[in-house]
Amino acid sequence: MSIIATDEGRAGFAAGAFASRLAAGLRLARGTLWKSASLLAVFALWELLPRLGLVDRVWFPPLSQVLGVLVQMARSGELQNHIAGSLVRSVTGFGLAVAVAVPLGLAIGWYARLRDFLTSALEFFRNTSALALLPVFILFLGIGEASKIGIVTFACFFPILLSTISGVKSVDPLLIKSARSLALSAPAIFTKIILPSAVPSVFTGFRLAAQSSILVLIAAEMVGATRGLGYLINYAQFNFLIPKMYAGILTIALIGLAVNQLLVTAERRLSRWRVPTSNA
Amino acid sequence: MSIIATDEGRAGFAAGAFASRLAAGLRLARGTLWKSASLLAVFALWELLPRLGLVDRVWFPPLSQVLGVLVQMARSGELQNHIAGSLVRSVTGFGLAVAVAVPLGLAIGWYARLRDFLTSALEFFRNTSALALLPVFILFLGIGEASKIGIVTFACFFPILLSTISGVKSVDPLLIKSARSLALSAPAIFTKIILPSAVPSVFTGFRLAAQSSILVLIAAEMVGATRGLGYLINYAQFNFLIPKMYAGILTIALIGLAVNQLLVTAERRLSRWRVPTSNA
Amino acid sequence: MSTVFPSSAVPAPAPKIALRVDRHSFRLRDAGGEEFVAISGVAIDVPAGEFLTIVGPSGCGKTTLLEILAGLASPTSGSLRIDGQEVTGPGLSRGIVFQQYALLPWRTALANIEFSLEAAGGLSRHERRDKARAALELVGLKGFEDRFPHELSGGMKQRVAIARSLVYEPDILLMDEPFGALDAQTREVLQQELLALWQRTRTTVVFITHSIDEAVYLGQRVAVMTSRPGRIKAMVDVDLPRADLDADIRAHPDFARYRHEIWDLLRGEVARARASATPTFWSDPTPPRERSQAAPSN
Amino acid sequence: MSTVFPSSAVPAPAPKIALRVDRHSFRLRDAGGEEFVAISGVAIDVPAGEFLTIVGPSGCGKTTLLEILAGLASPTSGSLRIDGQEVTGPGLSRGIVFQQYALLPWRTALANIEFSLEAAGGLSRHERRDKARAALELVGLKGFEDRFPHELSGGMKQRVAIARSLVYEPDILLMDEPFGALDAQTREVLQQELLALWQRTRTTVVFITHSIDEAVYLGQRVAVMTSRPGRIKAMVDVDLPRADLDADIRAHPDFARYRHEIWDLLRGEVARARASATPTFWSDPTPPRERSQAAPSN
Amino acid sequence: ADELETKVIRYQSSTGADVSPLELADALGYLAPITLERVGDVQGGPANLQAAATGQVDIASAFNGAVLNIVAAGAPLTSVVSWRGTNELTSPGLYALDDGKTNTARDLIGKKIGVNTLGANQEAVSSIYLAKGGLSPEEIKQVTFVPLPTPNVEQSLRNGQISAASLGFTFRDAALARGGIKALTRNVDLLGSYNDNTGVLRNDFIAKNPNTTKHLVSAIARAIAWSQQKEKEDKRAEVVEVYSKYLEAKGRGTGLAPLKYWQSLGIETEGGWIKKEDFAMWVGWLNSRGEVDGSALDLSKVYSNDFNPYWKGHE
Ligand SMILES: Nc1ncnc2c1ncn2[C@@H]1O[C@H](COP(=O)(O)OP(=O)(O)OP(=O)(O)O)[C@@H](O)[C@H]1O
Ligand SMILES: Nc1ncnc2c1ncn2[C@@H]1O[C@H](COP(=O)(O)OP(=O)(O)OP(=O)(O)O)[C@@H](O)[C@H]1O
Ligand SMILES: [Mg+2]
Ligand SMILES: [Mg+2]
Repeated sequence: MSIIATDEGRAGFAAGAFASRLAAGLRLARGTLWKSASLLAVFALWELLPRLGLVDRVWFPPLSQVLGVLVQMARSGELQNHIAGSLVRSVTGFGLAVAVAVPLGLAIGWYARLRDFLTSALEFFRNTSALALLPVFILFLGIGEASKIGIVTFACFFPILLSTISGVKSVDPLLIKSARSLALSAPAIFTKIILPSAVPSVFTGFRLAAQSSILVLIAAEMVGATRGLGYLINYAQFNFLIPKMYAGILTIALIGLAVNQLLVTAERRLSRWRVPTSNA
Repeated sequence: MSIIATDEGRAGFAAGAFASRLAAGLRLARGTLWKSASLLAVFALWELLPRLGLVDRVWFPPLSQVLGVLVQMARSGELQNHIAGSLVRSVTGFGLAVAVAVPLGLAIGWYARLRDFLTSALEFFRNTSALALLPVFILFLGIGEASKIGIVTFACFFPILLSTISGVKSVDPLLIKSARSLALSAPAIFTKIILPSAVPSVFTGFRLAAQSSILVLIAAEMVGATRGLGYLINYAQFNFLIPKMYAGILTIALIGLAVNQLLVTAERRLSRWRVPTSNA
Repeated sequence: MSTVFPSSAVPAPAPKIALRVDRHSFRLRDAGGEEFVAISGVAIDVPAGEFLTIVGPSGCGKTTLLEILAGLASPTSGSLRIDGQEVTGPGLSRGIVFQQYALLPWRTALANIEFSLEAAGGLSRHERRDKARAALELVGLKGFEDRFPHELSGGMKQRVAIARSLVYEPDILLMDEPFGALDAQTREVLQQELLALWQRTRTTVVFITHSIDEAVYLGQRVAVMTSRPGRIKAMVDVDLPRADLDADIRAHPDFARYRHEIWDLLRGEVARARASATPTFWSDPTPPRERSQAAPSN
Repeated sequence: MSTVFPSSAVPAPAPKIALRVDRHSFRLRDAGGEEFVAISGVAIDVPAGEFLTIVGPSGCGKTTLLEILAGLASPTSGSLRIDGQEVTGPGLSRGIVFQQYALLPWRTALANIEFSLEAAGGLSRHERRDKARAALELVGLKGFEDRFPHELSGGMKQRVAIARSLVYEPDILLMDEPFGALDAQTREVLQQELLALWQRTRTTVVFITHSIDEAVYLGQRVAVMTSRPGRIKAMVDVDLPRADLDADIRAHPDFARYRHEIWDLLRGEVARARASATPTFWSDPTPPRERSQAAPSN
Repeated sequence: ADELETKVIRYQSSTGADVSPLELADALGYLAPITLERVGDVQGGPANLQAAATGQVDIASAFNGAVLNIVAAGAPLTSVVSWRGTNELTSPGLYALDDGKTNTARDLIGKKIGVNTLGANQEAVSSIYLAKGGLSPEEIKQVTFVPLPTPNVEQSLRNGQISAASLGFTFRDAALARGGIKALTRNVDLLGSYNDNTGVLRNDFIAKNPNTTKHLVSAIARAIAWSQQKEKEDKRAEVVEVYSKYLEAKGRGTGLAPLKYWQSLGIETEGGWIKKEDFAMWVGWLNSRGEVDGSALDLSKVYSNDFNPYWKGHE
């Protein structure tokens, strides 16, 4: 649940195995509390605002009520069905976007002529709202899974592309020189120099893309869908099943958090070598 | 119209003022052609696919027809009205997002404790779809401009925040050491070291945010709007005015291109010092 | 931060710099957080206005020591006093020249020098520019004002970094192999300039170098460090007539003596550090040209 | 790429390296695309197996020359031939040690050395590891295999970079002040190792240094460059008995003579480069301590 | 007349080209001294109801089934006047390709029906069609309703991605004009003439503004009655003209073309008073969806004819 990687493992320094472990445990507990404090505050507000009558319970039901609905939906298996539907779409769309955007971003960042050629069309599409294009996607890809996956891919594509290009641009030129002096092939320079350098930037792109995929999924599942969390939210909203709508939103947010955590962990793995920039 | 800055000014090298200027002009013309080729190809496809009957003209009218509608709308002043409506919303929303996300991103990237505290709530909101939150925004901010601007701000906020944080993380620690050795204050370190270093990353965030603002504008202007390009697209779609719908989409894309160009130029200005990474 | 040294070890009057590093260690990332002791038991007092040079084998902890002096790192156990005051962070009274330049890549040579004047404050834009220009000229870079660091050669970058820390005239100058990337002649010129500056302003200087000649030529005292973990092996007082800068003190008979003394002190250290090194990786004794024709993968 | 030098200037048999740089210029970013001529009229032939050292004032174009030799830059006008073949890009036959280390920050010391072996290819993972270990040991870094570059001292980084280019035994070694950040003793050890390696494999070496001693000690020939724009001012043949590495050729009477000759050749250059430098930016002759108490902004 | 508590009424207009009784009342001058504040356009009844329930607008209109739904969800709203209805002239319907594959309700089992929005009129009527076609509740569940953007409905039908589409108003006319499409059923064939949309006010608005409410509802009812009169006299063009001029005067004249196809408000009762049946007919449909228990609703609390002068106490 972290926006950027934080280095945990600073525990265990003092002598005396037990005391040290105890202290470390306490520190870890305190750290975890501190790290969840803001989210807990949000949840507390969510519970209290409607309970205290500061907002209308009908439109903003307290968290506990939403959780109740969530549990009920999980029991009946309805929730799992929607989650499965959405996950297939977003994972496929995200995966396709990664598979295309990362290599393309590396190539565009590297080959000036390719960049010059592709930029105008890419920028044109990038600045077209995925939502506005929904009818066009349906026109070309039909109302089935293809158009939904297509629009998720479209939405994930550009954050990954731009971040990858920005990552390539920030590579230390001296490292590239050194690789070129070893007569490394272009693909080898990519994988051995540019990719590791660009990791933080690429991962920022991934995390933004994951967010984008959530955003458009709601829109994509507005049309031609019969299951999925976006469908659930739409359906609940149009039928005034307000707690159910919030249950859908909460589920998406929680899944988003989990995915983000996965990405942050993966990034941390890949950039252990980095000198921490921040001060304590 | 470029995804990343390309260095133009390589013109004018050869001796002989006129010949050199001529050559430079030709090279520039050839460069411009090459740079627009892909977009021109897209436009050609747009014109030809429906004309050759490969897609249904009714649902996918040729570009020329869309341009005709566009010109007509521009003549009547309708187009300008919609553009003005949307621009006010997106510029305000974008501006607010920049004003909050950049300082916050710098602070989060820098102060580990602040980061630990805020991350959980921020990540929770980040992974909540702006579209799903539309009803909640309306609930709290009303149906007027405030909720529309609010949702644009929300959508722009996170790309800028994440990119800024990622920018801070990529600052050379030696430069920070050197600034600290000069007893620079934290704000001075921000403005003199971290911000210039983070410029490319922050600008990538800006460009992604501009894209996000376009995306959600369509959704925001679905509710309670009387003008704006999102409104135009919805309205046209609902009333079956297909060429008008495409005219709206095209206008948004063109404005997006212009904004992007602005950002690219600004970034290029701010990072003239950068060593070009790419090979020719 | 407490120190294990008895306070009686600090002589009166209080020195400009009183450094006590009981121990300084780094936590290694990969080896499961294993601790690496870089410095152990170093006590240095530098009187105001002294020029102290430090020599020691590569990796013995010189840079680390300098960063502690600059306040950029706190010793794992130990303390730093400046003018008798306990100090925990960096301050403008101490200027540092880093081993690796640390120039801002987005600023020109001139603007990089102005940077430290901006940090110091108290000058108008115009005054800053003038001072920075003069400093650039001093290090022989007139005409390179508008170059970005990546448009400068290695030695030029180093000279800009030197100019940057000289220009705001800090009380204490901390220099980490500042002349390392300079040719012998430029180096000599800058050594003289530095001495002249020091004599005129009586700045306190702590100067790390790899050149024993340079250490003896510049330092009133030379601290010789041992290899890992770094300790002060010896403090050599260098008593040479420095008043007349034009006289070649390198030709002074004592110069060679000091040089030799320090060389001897160091030799053992380096040998100890490299005890087991033997070149064993060249698998094939044939000349490379022949080999490269035979080898399939070359 | 044509050359203005008549082809008759190339002696037979073809040298290992035949470099002709008619002119090499940089385009400055800020000054409206103004051209800056860094090298002008340099012609160097290096016979196979020669050890050539290059000295010259800071900023004279040594690094630029080396990058052209490495194929990382093409001369604005000129040509490079290796073994008689025109060469336009980098190749594995030439190994380069950069003035600024150029280590991959995400790889450990050992993995950084393996990097060049991976590029060279033809070895198993295991062999690479063994060779890399041996190379690290040679440069005195046994025990530092798993350190990341930012966990190493300046001199250690430089040694890793040296090990990295030695380990894959290129035909031609291009070294840009490789021993600049090393203490005198480590430097001497590595100089000896390098000579031993060179004698054994007869690698062709082009070696840039700021130390005249080092240039004479290592080089069969020393190229002395002029300050901007860089030219070859003189080629000094150094005829010293190098066969016995254990004999101290620095004590040889001719050594001092060569040293002096080169020193003289360089002195004029440096003086020319710095003609107008005068220290004028210290506005205030009072000692800094007093001043800092009086100044309001300190 | 009693003093009006509020003289400004906030509302959202519809993105479709249809005559709104509220705006018609304004066009006819019946609303004065009340003025209308158009907050914006809204897409679909449910969103409009939500805006009313959260106090964003004062009056909204929606499909009666949706009104039942939102009231069941706890929103304090009351229907006060009918807004639209279905008759011979206006009836939307369920359309399929004229290729002989889809002819009856049974042919739709396991197939998809395209609709505009979920939870709206079209979905409810289609369900009734399926039930009347003899499908069991289990079989009806095998028919999926797919929400589609307007431009994609006809196209998806023609591409065979949906087996039937609910089409109304101008879209149907345009689709039929291109041929190859036939009606499976029309709402009017299925249910006869009936009122399907009502205008709603918030309960607290009614309580705080009894006089304004009365004036407002009366004005709308009068406008409905006026239109009904013109429809009866076959002077539809007058209604269109009055309404068009009104829109033009408000600067909204750009999308008027479809208005020329306008036929009727479709409202059956004079002045649009509300019949119990208008709501009762959807309770079954609501229950079948299993989300709310429509039977628990007190229908008499869902609507009120108290402010409609044309209501003479009939059931
Ligand atoms: N990218 C560049 N753009 C502009 N000028 C450059 C660039 N690279 C080098 N120069 C200039 O070319 C000249 C030669 O630089 P080079 O790095 O070759 O010098 P050098 O002899 O290696 O000096 P040093 O001993 O200080 O490393 C210098 O004046 C430098 O400013
Ligand atoms: N961040 C770090 N993490 C782990 N070890 C470190 C770190 N910084 C320095 N060291 C280790 O501390 C020791 C001393 O390093 P330091 O840079 O002070 O050496 P030095 O005397 O300046 O050497 P050189 O002359 O080569 O620059 C070295 O062994 C180095 O590997
Ligand atoms: Mg050091
Ligand atoms: Mg150099």
